[in-house]
Amino acid sequence: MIDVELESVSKRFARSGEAAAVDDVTLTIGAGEFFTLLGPSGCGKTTTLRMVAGFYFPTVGHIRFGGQDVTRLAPNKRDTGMVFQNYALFPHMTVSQNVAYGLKVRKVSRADASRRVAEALAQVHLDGYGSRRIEELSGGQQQRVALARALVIRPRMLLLDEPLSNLDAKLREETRTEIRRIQRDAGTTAIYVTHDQAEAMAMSDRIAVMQAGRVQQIGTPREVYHQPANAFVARFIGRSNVLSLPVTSADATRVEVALPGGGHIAAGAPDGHGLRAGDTALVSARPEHIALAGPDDPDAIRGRVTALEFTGMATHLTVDIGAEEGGEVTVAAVDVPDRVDVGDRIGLRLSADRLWVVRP
Amino acid sequence: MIDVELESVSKRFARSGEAAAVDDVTLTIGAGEFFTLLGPSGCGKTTTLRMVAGFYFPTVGHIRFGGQDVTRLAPNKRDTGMVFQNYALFPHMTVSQNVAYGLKVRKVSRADASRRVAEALAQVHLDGYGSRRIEELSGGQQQRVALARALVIRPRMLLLDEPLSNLDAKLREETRTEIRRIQRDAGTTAIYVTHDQAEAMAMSDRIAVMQAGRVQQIGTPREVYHQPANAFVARFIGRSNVLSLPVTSADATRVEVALPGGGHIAAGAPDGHGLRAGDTALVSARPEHIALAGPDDPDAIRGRVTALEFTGMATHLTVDIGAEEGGEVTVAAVDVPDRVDVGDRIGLRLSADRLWVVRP
Amino acid sequence: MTAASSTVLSRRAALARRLAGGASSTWFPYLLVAPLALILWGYVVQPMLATFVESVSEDGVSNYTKFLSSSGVARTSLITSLVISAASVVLCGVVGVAMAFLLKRFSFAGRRLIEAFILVPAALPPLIGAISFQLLYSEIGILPRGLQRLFGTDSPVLAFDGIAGVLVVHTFTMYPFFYLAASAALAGLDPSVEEAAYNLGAGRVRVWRTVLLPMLTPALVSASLLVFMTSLASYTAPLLFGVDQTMTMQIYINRTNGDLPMASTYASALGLVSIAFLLLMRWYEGRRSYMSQSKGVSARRREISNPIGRWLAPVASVLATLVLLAPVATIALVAFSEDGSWTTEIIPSAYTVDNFVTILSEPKAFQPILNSLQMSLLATAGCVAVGVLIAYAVRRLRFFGRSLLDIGVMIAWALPGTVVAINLISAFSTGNTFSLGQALIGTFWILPLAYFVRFLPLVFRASSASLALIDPSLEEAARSLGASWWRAFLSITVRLMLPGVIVGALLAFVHGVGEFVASVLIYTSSTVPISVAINNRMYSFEIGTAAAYGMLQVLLIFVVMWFSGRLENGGRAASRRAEQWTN
Amino acid sequence: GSGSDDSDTPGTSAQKIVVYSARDKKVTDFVVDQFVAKYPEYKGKVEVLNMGAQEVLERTRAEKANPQGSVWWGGTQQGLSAGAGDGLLEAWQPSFAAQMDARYKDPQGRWFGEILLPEVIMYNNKAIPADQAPKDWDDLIDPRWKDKIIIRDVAASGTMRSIYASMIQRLSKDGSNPQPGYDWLRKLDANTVDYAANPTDLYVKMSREQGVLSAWNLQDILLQAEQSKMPFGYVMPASGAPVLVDGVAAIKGGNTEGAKAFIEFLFDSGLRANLAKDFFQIPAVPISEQPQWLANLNLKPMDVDWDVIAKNETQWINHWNAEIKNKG
Ligand SMILES: Nc1ncnc2c1ncn2[C@@H]1O[C@H](COP(=O)(O)OP(=O)(O)OP(=O)(O)O)[C@@H](O)[C@H]1O
Ligand SMILES: Nc1ncnc2c1ncn2[C@@H]1O[C@H](COP(=O)(O)OP(=O)(O)OP(=O)(O)O)[C@@H](O)[C@H]1O
Ligand SMILES: [Mg+2]
Ligand SMILES: [Mg+2]
Repeated sequence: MIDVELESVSKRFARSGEAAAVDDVTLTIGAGEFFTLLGPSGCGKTTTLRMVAGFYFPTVGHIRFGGQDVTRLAPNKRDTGMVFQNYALFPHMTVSQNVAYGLKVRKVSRADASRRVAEALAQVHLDGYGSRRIEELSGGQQQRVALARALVIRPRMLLLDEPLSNLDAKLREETRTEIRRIQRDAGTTAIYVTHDQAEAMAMSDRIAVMQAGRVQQIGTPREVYHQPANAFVARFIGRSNVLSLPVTSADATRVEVALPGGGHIAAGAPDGHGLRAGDTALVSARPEHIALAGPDDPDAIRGRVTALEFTGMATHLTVDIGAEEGGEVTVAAVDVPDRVDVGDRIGLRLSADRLWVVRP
Repeated sequence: MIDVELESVSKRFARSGEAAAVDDVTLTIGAGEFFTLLGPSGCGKTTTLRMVAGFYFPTVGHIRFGGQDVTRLAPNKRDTGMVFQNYALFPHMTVSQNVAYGLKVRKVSRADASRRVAEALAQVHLDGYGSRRIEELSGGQQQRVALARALVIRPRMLLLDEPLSNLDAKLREETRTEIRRIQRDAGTTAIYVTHDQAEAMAMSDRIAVMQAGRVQQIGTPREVYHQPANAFVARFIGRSNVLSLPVTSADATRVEVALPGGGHIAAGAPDGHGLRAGDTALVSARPEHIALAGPDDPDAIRGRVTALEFTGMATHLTVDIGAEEGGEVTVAAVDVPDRVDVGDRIGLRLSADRLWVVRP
Repeated sequence: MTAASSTVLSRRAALARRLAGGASSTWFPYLLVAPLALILWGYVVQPMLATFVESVSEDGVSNYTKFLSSSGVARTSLITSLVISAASVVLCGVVGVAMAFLLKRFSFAGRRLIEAFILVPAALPPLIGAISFQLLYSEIGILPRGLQRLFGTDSPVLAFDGIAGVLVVHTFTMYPFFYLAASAALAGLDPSVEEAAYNLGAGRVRVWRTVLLPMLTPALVSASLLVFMTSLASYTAPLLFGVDQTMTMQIYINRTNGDLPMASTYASALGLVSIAFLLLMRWYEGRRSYMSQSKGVSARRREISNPIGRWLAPVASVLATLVLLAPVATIALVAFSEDGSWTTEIIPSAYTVDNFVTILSEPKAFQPILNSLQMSLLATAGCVAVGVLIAYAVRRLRFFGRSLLDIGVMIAWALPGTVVAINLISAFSTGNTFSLGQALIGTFWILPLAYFVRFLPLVFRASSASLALIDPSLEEAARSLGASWWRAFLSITVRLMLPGVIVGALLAFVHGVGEFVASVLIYTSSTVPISVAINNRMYSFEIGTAAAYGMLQVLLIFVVMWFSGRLENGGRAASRRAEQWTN
Repeated sequence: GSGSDDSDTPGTSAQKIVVYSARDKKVTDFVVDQFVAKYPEYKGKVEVLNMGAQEVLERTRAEKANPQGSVWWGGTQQGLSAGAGDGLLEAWQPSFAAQMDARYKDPQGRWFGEILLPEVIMYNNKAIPADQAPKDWDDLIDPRWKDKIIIRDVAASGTMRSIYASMIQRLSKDGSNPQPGYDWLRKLDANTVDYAANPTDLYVKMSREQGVLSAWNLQDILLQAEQSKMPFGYVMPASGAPVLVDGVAAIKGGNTEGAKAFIEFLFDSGLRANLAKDFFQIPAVPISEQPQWLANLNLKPMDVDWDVIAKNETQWINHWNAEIKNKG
């Protein structure tokens, strides 16, 4: 069942020049779906969310909830629970009062409300903070109050605008599990904005990747990750190396390309990719699908290490493979041999079954 | 050379109950060092930073810059550039005016200032936004203005309170490289607050892990990651599995423990760990140091998969190994065989050279 | 922070650091507050203490016990005054906030014009203003007599009298306190907070009740204080509508009786009641915080969708404005009517411009206007300089005696103007330290000083209310960027307070131009203010020329409002905002 | 502000005279012009500050430590006496004092009556034909006039206080038993439709016929009728009109020399005649040429003992204010 539908929605601000903040976005979200908007800063995620919430009117286009046109419906009639990117907490109320606000509006009995408020505060690990003033909380605590305030009313739709951006990894993980649980249990539709891809991947049923106000791809996390629609998506989701390689042969779903060092490798390709032998294909290879090899491995692409970054779980190596093929390649390796260092020559091996051809 | 020194600094708020927001923190930061404060939400990071900036006075303790007591020095005499967690942008000024403010105060010539402002805006990818009003920017764009405003004055010390929390991964990475470059080039000392551990690992010279106002461990990223001081740090930094295992033998730097399925394994241990055969040791094992094995592998710990989470680069499996040993274990695997699913029995193999004994 | 090489240098550096380092050290507040407290003491508090001293000079506190005895004028007057004041606060609050809502939340053609008109009732010239209410709403008024004719009744319909009449006058003349405070605060509110409430399902009324009004608390508290104290010290309205058991009437009667200590007792009681109310309001306001805790700067308000809102708002605004401007229109009617042509008729029967010709043909017709302009401007400048600083000190700094400072500012507002003037004359009739050894009476300076003392509370309150909404971290950001306290204060804090400061300054200016009761006791022949000029006409019952003079004053205020409206909105921003709203 | 003249301009010896006046600005302007014409050395040096009588008292009192005014011009006997009692006024004997009735001046020469204000019955002559107007004070309490009377509010007005006190004293010569007076005033209150806040308010209410009768001073009735075309007429009460004295004084510590010159000039016979003619003033000193209206006046003073009143006025008026006003 379709719950939310955006039909050719655009939003232009008087001052942001000729470019639209949201540009001809069409998408549908199913009831109970967890839908994520992902995209670079300033791409129009918040604007989209605010149109769904009813704070902005689309310059053109329509928004429908369950088939009903709500484009100009008042925000308080939409039964959405929103976590604002800037929290928008009521500074004149205590933490509990903030969380209880939506319940009061819904005329929930006092006893019931206080039970649910306590529960919601516990869910975001703020038990005991109920009587604090908002200004006496840390940034992350404030964000959690904003989250609790939206969750507690159990709306039919959750609009979450980077609700976890100020939380530490641990808490973020716990909280996102909690959000997901609540959302699943109640069958709530959720639109989620995040800039954390791991989060988007882990939580979402489907993801819409936006750029400059336009939707670039909509798909499940695996689709978006493994079969990016274009170079932008490939590069934006996770780290990806997009290599320009000459096509040696092609069929409907596969393209074979030549490697710089010699040899061939096959890459998956989207329907109707239209590539033929002799064309240049853009092939996306994830860092974790590239293995390190000796500098003289014959099947490997050769390059020189230009940077080494330790990120905890893996070490990222940046390897220069020459401008023609795509400049620099990032490799994620769990165990980098200690002898590898910046400046060293090295070989890289691609794993065939994970390569994907993308549009420019 | 020591640049910043906090000596037994505590801060108590009138209203936050008996607990101190910052509790007896002592640390030293070298000149030009990139020092990160890491810790759960509400642990006192912002409070510490604000004391260094001069907006709070420590309830007890002293703060010294280059040996000079600045505990009560006015903020404007400290030559720090701060990015506030809530940005604190001047709403009545345009983007350029915000960024130029510190330069004007420093009486930088007009031409010079406008050049530096343009440069700073370019560094945070906001070229062309100079004449916008702050309210016309997206959340992430505002955060970048705050960052540019602090960077442009080239202070002797940068205080960055989650300066990248609202940026997408791509931009965050670029920007952190930029910050690091600027900081290195100018030899600026930086204190950085983040909740993103990967970021902390990638950027920092040293990290202080805090909890509930107290410093738990100070060390380089590798130390903190591979040799966590205690169970809290082990669990907080990255995902870690802390297993309670019986000690079979021990020497000064190594402890050998018995595995549940039978067999022994050695783990590194900190100086003065004081464990002997027969004690129970807490052993920290990172997810990426646990490999999947068949359910009947004799060297493996046996368990049952309870959850599967796809995060892009790796898939996280949660495996129940029985309450006694530590309940659930998380495993990060790059390629999980397709047949593995929730409910399956599975074997886990630890890699000996990455295990570490932690204090409770 | 390079260490100075020589000890002398380093010691000097240390001292300089300590002196300049200021704003964050524990004693900085005292450094800032000391001169302010001194100014307050010298020019406000100490002169006003004379009243209290006089009240206990002859027979101790026995005068005060009269307020406790159950029967008797003193207690009845006190209660009547309190009732009138409380009711005035409520009425002005409703009218003022409603007008702010209509004019600041909707954009429609002609809104700017109405905004410029709206302060005019506050600036009604004394006496002639009061008479205009008589001519409108009392038994001899246009409205009741018009209705009488309409319905053919024996007596005028809906004639206001007694306390009801007083309340009408108070509502008309004092609602701008609420209107201005509320509209400045509405403009400064974080719009996302309101959005959050809508999002949680609250309807418009609920949002106003639970979010907007509470967030306006500082502004409403400020306006309530001003209205409460003004009503308490109001004299003309009770006089006109024959409510003589009020505190101010008793003060006047006792002065006429020659019982000065008792008059002072009444005045002191007024002051004490006001202080009690002030402390109550401070407590009420202090229970909560009103500063936006949002990250970053929120986008402006959402667009208005409601077509009813779009049409209703302008219609309601125009209607309300017509009602509010009725007294001004009445003055105009008087100014343009022929002497003696308006007796039992509902409106005058013959019209003329003679009254204007008369005053304009006088050689020095504009001198009083210029005088008033000049003196009010001077006083307003002083009020802004001192009031903004005190507002900052009281709101932002932690130091001993904050409430005292607050009370010190407000005390001159709580006392009747006559009493303030008499106290100032006594204090400055001979030279003292604060007058630089000069006797100020008989000079030009005493009038601006009196206006300053009287109207400082207006600027102080308005500034303080707008400061309550401003996040201190903005100032901190400026400090961390290297700005000295002064610079951060001026370029950030004051700039953000500006709407409130402008409101306060406007009120101070407008009241300065209209001030009469104090002026008449201290003016000199070279500083005849417009109010005295009007009064001279009234005195000889040249009501037409007095009204003509009054119209000039109204015109002046209107022009000031028009331009200040421009200033405040900064033209550009306003038009852009309107554009976004109506998109 | 221009014109802050330096009083020590070389070449003239005259000092600035500051006049605090409760007189109408037209009168003061007229008089000052004449004064300056006669004494050119005072040209530009006479400053008149117009204000209410009570305000003159307040101001003079407040400025006692450093008096700014020189002449106190216009004020009731009671006000001037209060000022004299506070030591604000200069005692002296001007040349005209000898001709003045002792009732109209301070025995110690601190103030002098300038004009006499007979308090008479005022009526709206558009609403009431002259022959139907009340003829005496007692006619005012006739129920016929119920809700027809407007009174300038008493407690705050020196003039009204005097009238009301006279009404009480009229019925109790030594002031020992104010009760008959109170009863009379209660009946008057019953006929009173409203109390006016100030003279202007009284005129407005009278002319717009909220009420059509009042007690008011003769001079203002004539002035309003003549100059502002108000429909006012007066009746000289058969039992006599209380005559109030409105006076002038030199302020102690001011420019006494100038003040004396000015006050002497005020009693100039020619000036008096003009003031009587144009401003309906009844001089407190005899003048040679009386204008028509004055000659025809038939002033019948009521026999009022101001000493008794001075002793009792506060108490009586307070009683009236608390117990009688608006109770009928
Ligand atoms: N003004 C205040 N009054 C009372 N308590 C406060 C105040 N400010 C902060 N606290 C408390 O002090 C503790 C530390 O706050 P701080 O802001 O330093 O946390 P933080 O580490 O920056 O957290 P986060 O990551 O959520 O921003 C928190 O528990 C917070 O509730
Ligand atoms: N009120 C406004 N007036 C003009 N332009 C605006 C306004 N609000 C947003 N914009 C612009 O519209 C674009 C989209 O903004 P939006 O807030 O939707 O971005 P976002 O995707 O939420 O970004 P972020 O991740 O940084 O929060 C941005 O380029 C922004 O500058
Ligand atoms: Mg956003
Ligand atoms: Mg923080």
